[in-house]
Formats: sequence, C-alpha cells, structure tokens
Amino acid sequence: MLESVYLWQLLNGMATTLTLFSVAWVMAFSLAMVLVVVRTLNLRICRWIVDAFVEYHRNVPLMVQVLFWYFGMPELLPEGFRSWLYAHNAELSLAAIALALGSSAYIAEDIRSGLRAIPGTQFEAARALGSSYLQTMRYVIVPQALRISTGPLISRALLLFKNTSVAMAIGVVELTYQAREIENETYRTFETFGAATVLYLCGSFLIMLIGMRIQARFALNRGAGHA
Amino acid sequence: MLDILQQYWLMLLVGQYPNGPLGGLAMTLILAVCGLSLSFPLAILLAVARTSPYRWVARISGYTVNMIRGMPLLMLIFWAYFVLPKVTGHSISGFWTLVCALVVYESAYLSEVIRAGIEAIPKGQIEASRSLGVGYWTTLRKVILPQALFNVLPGMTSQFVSTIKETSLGYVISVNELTFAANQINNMVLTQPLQVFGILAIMYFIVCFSLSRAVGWLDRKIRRVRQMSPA
Amino acid sequence: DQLADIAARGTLVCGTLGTSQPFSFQDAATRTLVGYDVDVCKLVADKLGVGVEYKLLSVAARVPELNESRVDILAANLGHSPARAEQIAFSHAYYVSPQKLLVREDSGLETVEQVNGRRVGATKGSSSEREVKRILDKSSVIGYADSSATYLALQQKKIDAQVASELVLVRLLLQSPPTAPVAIVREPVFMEYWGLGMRKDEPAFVARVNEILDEAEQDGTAAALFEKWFGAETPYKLERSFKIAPIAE
Amino acid sequence: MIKFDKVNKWYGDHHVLTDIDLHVRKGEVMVVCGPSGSGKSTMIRTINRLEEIQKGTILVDGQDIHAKGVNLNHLRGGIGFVFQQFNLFPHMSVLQNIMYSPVHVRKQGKQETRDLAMSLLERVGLAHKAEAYPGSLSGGQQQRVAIARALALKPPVMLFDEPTSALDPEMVGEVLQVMKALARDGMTMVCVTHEMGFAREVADRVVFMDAGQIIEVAAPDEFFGNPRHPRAQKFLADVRAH
Amino acid sequence: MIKFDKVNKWYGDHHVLTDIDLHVRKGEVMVVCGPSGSGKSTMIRTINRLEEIQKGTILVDGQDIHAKGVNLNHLRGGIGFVFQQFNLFPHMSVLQNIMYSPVHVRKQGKQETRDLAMSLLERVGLAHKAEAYPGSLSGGQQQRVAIARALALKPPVMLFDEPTSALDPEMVGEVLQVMKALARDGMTMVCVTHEMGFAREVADRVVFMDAGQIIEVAAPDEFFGNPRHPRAQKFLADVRAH
Ligand SMILES: Nc1ncnc2c1ncn2[C@@H]1O[C@H](COP(=O)(O)OP(=O)(O)OP(=O)(O)O)[C@@H](O)[C@H]1O
Ligand SMILES: Nc1ncnc2c1ncn2[C@@H]1O[C@H](COP(=O)(O)OP(=O)(O)OP(=O)(O)O)[C@@H](O)[C@H]1O
Ligand SMILES: [Mg+2]
Ligand SMILES: [Mg+2]
Repeated sequence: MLESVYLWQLLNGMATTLTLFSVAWVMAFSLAMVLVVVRTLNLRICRWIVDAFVEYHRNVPLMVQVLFWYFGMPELLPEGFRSWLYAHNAELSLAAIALALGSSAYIAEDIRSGLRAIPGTQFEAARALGSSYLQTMRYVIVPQALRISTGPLISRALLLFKNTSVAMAIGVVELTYQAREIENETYRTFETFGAATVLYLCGSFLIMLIGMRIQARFALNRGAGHA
Repeated sequence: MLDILQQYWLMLLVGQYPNGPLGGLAMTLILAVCGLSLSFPLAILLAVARTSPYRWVARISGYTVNMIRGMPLLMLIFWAYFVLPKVTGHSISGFWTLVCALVVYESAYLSEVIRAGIEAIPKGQIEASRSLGVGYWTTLRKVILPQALFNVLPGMTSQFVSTIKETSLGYVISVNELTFAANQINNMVLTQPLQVFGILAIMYFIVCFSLSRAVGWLDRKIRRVRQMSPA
Repeated sequence: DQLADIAARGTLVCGTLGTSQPFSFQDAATRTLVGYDVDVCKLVADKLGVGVEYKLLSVAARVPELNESRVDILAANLGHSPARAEQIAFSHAYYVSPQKLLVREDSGLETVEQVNGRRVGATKGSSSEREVKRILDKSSVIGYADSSATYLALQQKKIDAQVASELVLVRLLLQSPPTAPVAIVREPVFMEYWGLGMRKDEPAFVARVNEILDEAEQDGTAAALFEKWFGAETPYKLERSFKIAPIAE
Repeated sequence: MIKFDKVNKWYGDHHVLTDIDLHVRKGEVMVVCGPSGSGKSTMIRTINRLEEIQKGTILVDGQDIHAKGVNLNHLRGGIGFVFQQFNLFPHMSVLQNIMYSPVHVRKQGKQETRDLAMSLLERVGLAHKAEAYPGSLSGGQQQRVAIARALALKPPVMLFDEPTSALDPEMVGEVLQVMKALARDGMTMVCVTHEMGFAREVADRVVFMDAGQIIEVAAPDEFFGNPRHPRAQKFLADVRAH
Repeated sequence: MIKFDKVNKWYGDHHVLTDIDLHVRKGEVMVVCGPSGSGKSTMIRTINRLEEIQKGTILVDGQDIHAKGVNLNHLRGGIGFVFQQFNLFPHMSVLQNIMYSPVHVRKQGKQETRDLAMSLLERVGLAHKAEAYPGSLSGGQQQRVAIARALALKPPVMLFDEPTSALDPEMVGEVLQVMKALARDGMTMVCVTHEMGFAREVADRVVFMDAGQIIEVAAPDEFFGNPRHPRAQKFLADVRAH
C-alpha cells in the first residue's frame, strides 16, 4: 500500500475535511434557524427574501457557489480587511461560508417541513396557557420540529461532509485535494483513491452512528392513535 | 459576459456537435434524463425491499443504501470508471460510466425519500386493501406506491434537481457536458472565470428552477382534482 | 506484443487531455481537436502506418487508462519525475517546458529568490505545484482548479506570484487588461521534461516510439511542429530551446 | 357460518385472546362489546386473518382458515370488513374505490363492475357522489362508501370494527341506518360497537368481552336488561352514566 | 365573570357568530351544545382570544378583553382551556407539561412548581404517572393531565371544548369525574359537550346554539325535559336516537 508519508498526508487532509465540515455545519445550522424564524414572521418581504435565498442555493451547483464566494465576494470588502483575510487562510474560511450558506438553505427547508408536521393545535395549546409567541416557539414548537426532522438533518450532515470536497477548487487542502496530489506525484491512482474512499466511508459512518444515537435519544413518541 | 455568450453560446448548448460529439447543456439534459429514468425504478425496488416483511431483504438493502450514501459521488464515479469495464469485459464510454454512477448514487438517495413515503402511509390503507382480498403486489402497485410517490413528490423533485446538478461531476472523466464546456471556454478566454461561471450558474438555475416549478404546479393540480387539502 | 496489436487493429489509441491549449484543445471555429500533442500522436501513428484515434482523458484518469490498456499511448502534459517513472515508461522528451513565475508589475518582484517566502499559486495537482513547493521552500503554495483561477487569484492579490509553464504565462500576459499589468520573471524556476507515456511492460513499443521521435528530430518534422504551435506565427513567439533527447534521470 | 374453537392469541407475553369459543350462525347479527383493550378488535380481525392466532381453529363456512393451501385473498374476498377509520383510498374516486376489488381480485369487466358499483352506491344513498374523491366527503359519507366497497365482492359475511365511533354524533345515524338495512336483508354480521340502540334493534345476540375472554353471550334484551356477570353490569353502568 | 355583548364573527363571508349575548356568573357551570358547525367551538375560543371577533364586546372579570393595552398572555394565563384533542406536549414528561406555564409564564421557582404540579396530579389521580410521557398514556389519562395543566396557573375560569368526544366510552367517565369535582369546588366553567348526564348533574344552565346563534338558554331539567325550540327538540331526538 502507500508509504507512511502519503498516508500521513491523507490523514492531514481528512483533518481539514472534518474541520471544514464542523465549522460549516455549526454555521449552517444557526443560519437555518434564523431563516426559519424570519420565514415564519409572515411578512411578504421576509418570505420573498428567504425564498429567493433558498431557491438560489438549491438550483445552482455548489462548485459555482464556492467559486463565487472566493473570487466574487472579497472584492466587495475593504482593502485592509481583504489582505488580512488572505493572510489568514482565506480559502478555508470562505469555503466554510459558501458551504454553510448552501447547506443552510436545505436545513431550513428540512426544519420547516418538521414545523409543518406539528399539529397547529400544539401552538394553540401553548398560547392558551399564556406563553408568548417566542416562548412557544422556543419551548414547544422548535424542539418538536427538530425531533421530527432528525432523519433529514442527518442526511444533510452527511451530504455536507461529502460536499466539502468542492473546497479544493479554491485550494483548500482537504482529503480529495491531498488524494489528487499524491496521485499526481506517484501516479499510483488506485491505492490513493482507495485509501481516500475508505477515509470518507469512515467519516460518513461516524456521522450516521452519531445521528442514530441522537435519534434514539430524542425519538418523539407521539402516542398511538392520536395524531 | 454578453460577448462570451455571443461567441460561445453554441458550444454551451450542444458542445462540438455536429462537428464532434454532442455536449454542453444538451448532454447535461440527456444525462439527467437517463440517470433519472433508470434510477427511479431501481429506487422503488430498493425502497420496497427496505420496507419488505422479510427481515434479511430489508437489512441487505439497508446496508447497500448506507454504503452508497457514505461515499462521495466523485469517488463512486472514479470507481465506476475503472470497475465497470472489468465487470462487463467491454470498454465503456465515459457517458455510460457517469450514467451508471449517477444511477447507483441517486437510487440510494431517492430510495430513502420513497421509503419515507411508504412508511408514512397509514397501516389502515394496507389493511383495507388486503381485507378486500387483494394481494401484496397489487396492493403495493395500486394503493401504496401511488399514494407514497405522490406524497413525496417535493422530496423527489429536489432529488431530481440535485441529479441535474451532479451531472456536472462528469467533467472529471471528461464527459462533455455543460460544466465541461464551460471549463473549455474558460480555458480559451482564460481571464474571465467569474463571467464564465456566472453564465454557467444562470443556465443551471433556469433548468433546475423550471423543473421544480413544473412539478409544484402538477402537485397542486392533482390535489385539486382529488379534493385534497394543499400540502 | 503491443506493436503487433496496434498493427492488427489498424489504429493507435492516443490519450490526450483536450483542455490544454495549445497542446490539445477544441478549435473554437471548427470545434475539432487540434494541438501539438495531437499532432505528435498523429506523427507516431503515421510512422507506424496506422490510423489514429484520440481519446479525451481527464488528468486523474490518464495513468490508470494507460495501465488498464484502454489507450496505447499518452500525450497528455506528462512531466517527468522519478516517482512517476516507476509507474509508467516515458519516451524521450518531446517538449521541454520552462516553469516560470508571473507577478503583478507593481509588486517589484524580479527574481525567483525574491518570491521565495511569498504566497505562490499553482494549478492544483500540476507538476509545477509539486516542484515549486520543493524549490521555493519558504513560500506557501496554494493550488487552484486551473490556471485561469490562479490568475484571478493573482489579480485579486490573494497570491503574489503564479507558477506555470512559460507558455501559459505568455498567454495570460497577452490577455491581461492594460489596467492590471503583469510580468514574467525571466529566470525559470525549473525545467520540466515532457514525455509520451507508455506501459512499462512494452519495451519494444517504447523503443519504436523513441526511434520515431528521434527520426522526426533529425528530419526537421519536430522543429516544424514546434514552429506551427509555438513559433513566430503564433501568439507565443517562442524559440525552440531544446532537442528531442532521452530524459536524464 | 363462523366458528371459533378454543382460539388463543398472544402479543409476546401478553395473552390477548383466551380460549375463545363462539358460533355465529348464517344470517345472524352479532354485536360485540366490552371495555377498551379487551380484545374485541383483535378477535374480529382474526376472522379474516388480519391477525394471526397461535392456538385453536377458526372455521368460516365450514373451512378451517388456517388449513394448508387456503387462498388468503380468496378467503378475505368472501368477508367484508369495515374499519373505524373508513380507510378509503384517497387517490381514487368513490367509484374507483368500490370498483377496486372486483377489478383486481375478480378481474371483472369494467362496465359490469361500474353498474354493480352504482347500484351499491344507490343502496347507501350516495349515487350522486360517484365521481367525488373521499377528501371532499363527510365522515358519515365516507363510512357509507366504505361499506359499499366492502359489499362489492358480495361477501356472505360482514365484519364491522366500531364503524361509528370516529363520527360526529349526528352522522352516526346515517351509517347505522345502512347497517340496519343490511341486517334486515339477512346479512350475517359481526359488529364491534357501543351503540346500544343498534344492538337492541337488530342484534340477535350480544357478546361481552373482558380481558381477552368472552364473559357473556346473551340476547340483547336479556343482556341490557339483566346482565349476569358483574363486569358486564359495571360496564353497562359506566357507558350509561353519562 | 364572562359577559358577551352582541358578539359577531365572520370567516370571510361566512357569519359564524351572530349577536351572541350571554352572561356566565362567577361559580356557574354552563354547558353549551348544538349541532356540528353551529359555532360552539368558535364561541368558547373567543373568550381567551384564540379567535378574534369583528363586532361586540366580551368582558372577563369586568375587563374588556379587546381593550387597548390588554396583556394577552396575562389574560390567557387566567383562563384555563381544555381541548378535545388534549394537545399535551409530546416531548415533555407529564410533570414538565404541568410545570410549563408556571415556570415560563409566571417564572415561578422549579421546586415550588413541582410541588404544585404533584398536588394537581394527585387531584386528577395520576401522581404515579408524573415521569411518563404523554405518548404512553391512554386518552382518558392524557385528558386528565391536560386538565391539570390548565389548572396550573390557578385560573378562576375553565373552558372545555368537547373534552370527552375523542375518548373511548369508558374513559369518558374518569374525565367527567374530574370535571364534576371541579364544578363542586365552585369553579366557573363553560363546557361544550354532548354528555347529557354531566349536564344534568352539574350544569347550572344549558346553552343551545344553532347556525351561529344562541337559540335557547335554560336550566338543564327544563332543557332536556321540555325544549322549547323545534331545532333543539330535533337535536335532542337525534342524539338520543342511537
Ligand atoms: N400490535 C400489538 N402489539 C402488542 N399489543 C397489542 C397490539 N395490538 C393490540 N394489542 C393489545 O391487545 C389488547 C387487545 O387489543 P384490542 O385492540 O383488540 O382491544 P379492543 O377491545 O379492540 O379495544 P378498543 O375498544 O380500544 O378498540 C390490548 O391490551 C392491546 O394493548
Ligand atoms: N378557520 C376557519 N375558516 C373558515 N371557516 C371556519 C373556520 N373554523 C370554523 N369555521 C366554520 O365556522 C363554523 C363554526 O365552526 P365551529 O368549529 O365553531 O363549530 P362547532 O359547533 O364547534 O362544531 P363541532 O361540533 O363540529 O366542533 C363552521 O361552519 C365551520 O365550517
Ligand atoms: Mg378496537
Ligand atoms: Mg367544535
């Protein structure tokens, strides 16, 4: 198989992939929450903006989004901040932002369908007890929506993990990048891509496992017979 | 941007055709249609297997699906590229390699969507059909699948949209589709990647967005006919 | 034996990239495959007395395609390195590519040594990326998807220098807008020797190809091909500074 | 017509049917009642093998329904079943719902089936709704369609599992009326229901179940007027209390 | 305590409440009945503004609930509401369900609230289910928890919208019992229900609604024994028919 130098290089790439994934996931999730809340405000303009955001991210390939963030966006920044950014691993942070935005659109949609699966009467029940709109959202609606959408959210996390590979287009040295690099250096294509595939599978299975744990822990028993 | 479009629009639409192989947007659409129409029946089969009353059928198909879901499409394409000729003994074009990889990948994802739909059908529906003396397969065909597939139409649409977007990975194995064409143009123009990729983004957006809208319209129409509440 | 197979088949299957101007690319007007690599393949096929069939390959697929026997020969930007030579056999160098640095004119960078320590961009997975990491040991090297992305990064000051073959840099220089002038550092970072790629277990075929290349060098065909794609009539206006010869280890 | 002989069923450790012995005669209307969880649904569902049993035998029309070589679909085709939740197929029109089993089980021609379906709809008073979809019908109407659907294969036996308890009070009447008409026409029926009025009016016998056992079988007048078993007395008191 | 004055409500063109005038006195138990769609739910829901009205005024405890500056959450905290579908929060245990409003609305301390919640559970006979989740309870038990939850803010008024009609017949009893105990303790109550027994036993007055109007208000004996309005006569006949 591969010499240890190369294996080490691949593991390095894996570490970057995981970093990128976790940073992007946290950002995506928080942003998705904001999107969901803004969307429920029921103001025409808010709904319009969120919908446009979601449609853009769902209908344009991720690669193009990443390129846009790396080459398009920083031009709008002030000069000083821009050079600071370039000196501090701009590739990684901009890739994380692009990935996070792309995923947040999907996560927001997942949570929104979770919300729609909650009977409207839950909302009424909480309001009838005198709790405010925000309290109702925070303690009653959102926790249930999250529990209902765990399944889709796990799939989403998995996709995000795999999609981190597009970051290589702007020079983030993650797993696929490293694999290509090694392949190019040695022309030992099968070993290199074999090892990379195994690493990806390990990461994916880890995410699935954690997801299953969470799902088992928070499963929502909505009771037999009562919708 | 406009000058690029003016000069290269034919290449974006059909690639080198008719002087060379078909490519560009036309190829992307052909790929997507092939990928979808082949993965759809496979996905249904997988979903039915996963909800099958036979434990081992359900388990094996479950492992298969999770295995595929755990792998980046890029890797899958790569392996298909080299494994397929070994298995079939024939050399296989990049086009069919990509179609095979897409079909495998998409049917795993699509089967998850469909499975969720099947599992959400109230048990009473199945019991009602069975108690009328109708067998398992007819029940599946006439009662479960029509409802399940209809209910997950939105989920399937977004899966279709991602298939269209994922054909763009074909450029790794030099399948002459839209992104490949854009890359070629980018190599010729050389100094305006943003404009080239901007055009690319717009083209994908138009195709994908119209597809989602068309399905949404169909969904509402069927609901109206069946006098069901809007989703 | 491969020579016999090719003769029997009547065609030489030549793997080439199709995305690399002026080696192998689609002609915008006719939208057909043309270029230096394409012509070299044609030359080899003609000398073998067979037809030629081109197969477009991606960068990652070229070596496996060769080793899986799905192409006979690669003319696909294969720079020679010892590690690579363990996987495939290289022919004599049919092209030698000086790798140079492109900088912004206002940056004041004039020598390779001055660039060492600055951020350098390269095309990801290219041989220049690998070598420049070794030579400019104080620089951080960032790989981008292709040379136009790297160029854009240079213009946007994400990097201070772009390393690539002289040829690519000349094209970039020519297409640069006058508002953002760039310059090529005269001194090359290193020289890259390109060979045709063949399977290691076909020494007879390798020998025959080398023979053909040497012949072409002697009768001037090789020089004519260079002139056609890189010479004074072309935008690049390069001087042929090499002769086809075995690559030194 | 239907004969239970020492029928037992367990869910895991939970013994839900204990030594059920019962004989429903041809043309008889039998009402089953009892507290929630007593096994009424389970029992009625064993008759067409929607639930499997672990011990005992059930004969329908003289045939052991668990015998080897029994064609399950054929058996079920001969037994109409009506659910509490209607379970109409929402993607089919009312007519298609009713034509479903004749077309797919009996492979009958479309035209002939359509005529049959229309006559059944007539019978439940919904001929004008033939082209409607279930989504647009009231609960009572849906249940009447469900009855028509169950009648489409002309089964000699009909089973009802709480057919009116998912209905608004005023829709109960229209469904019971259809059921009464069926009973009057001589249909063999087993009904799980708490509708006392219905039981009194048309039932030949009332079966009272508790904790998986049949505790009392009696004529309705006798059962309602003078229940023998203390559990039955308490149950009747409970149901009447409000 | 609660006073409706010429209250009108429309859904679009549909006039669902027409000139409602009603006065519920402190400590009074009022039962509301009427055919489906007559506006009973709508009326009772206007009392804590789960539904808005377009005309008229509603006073609760002398205060106009539509006056400017009314704190809606405060108003609702003072009115207990029990739904037909229980609407317990499925992701919280029984205890957490009951503690929800004291903790989040009144910001009471956890320990003190827990004691209160336990005493309420005791009162509805479910102290042993404190740690259970709603999904594992029977309908009757869920509804009793829902009542305890509504009582947690010690509201002077309780509203019930068909609290027993989603329940199996024998679970109805246990819920009515809790409600009767409440009534006996002097709680002001408005109940939409078809449970005649309950109405006769504890109601001070019965309100009969039809098509968005109050048609008859009478003492229960009078209403059930001798309804004046023909619609009420027909309705009672329908309900009793089965
Ligand atoms: N799928 C199942 N798995 C485990 N136990 C079950 C299952 N179905 C029913 N039971 C149990 O079997 C017993 C009998 O249930 P059954 O539904 O027959 O009662 P029932 O008399 O119809 O009640 P109800 O009046 O509520 O419909 C109950 O204790 C129930 O909890
Ligand atoms: N959100 C709504 N939009 C439009 N119309 C409504 C809405 N909610 C109720 N209605 C209509 O208002 C009328 C009164 O409804 P309401 O629910 O108050 O009746 P109800 O007497 O409680 O009936 P039930 O006994 O079925 O609960 C009905 O005709 C109903 O169709
Ligand atoms: Mg039952
Ligand atoms: Mg109501």
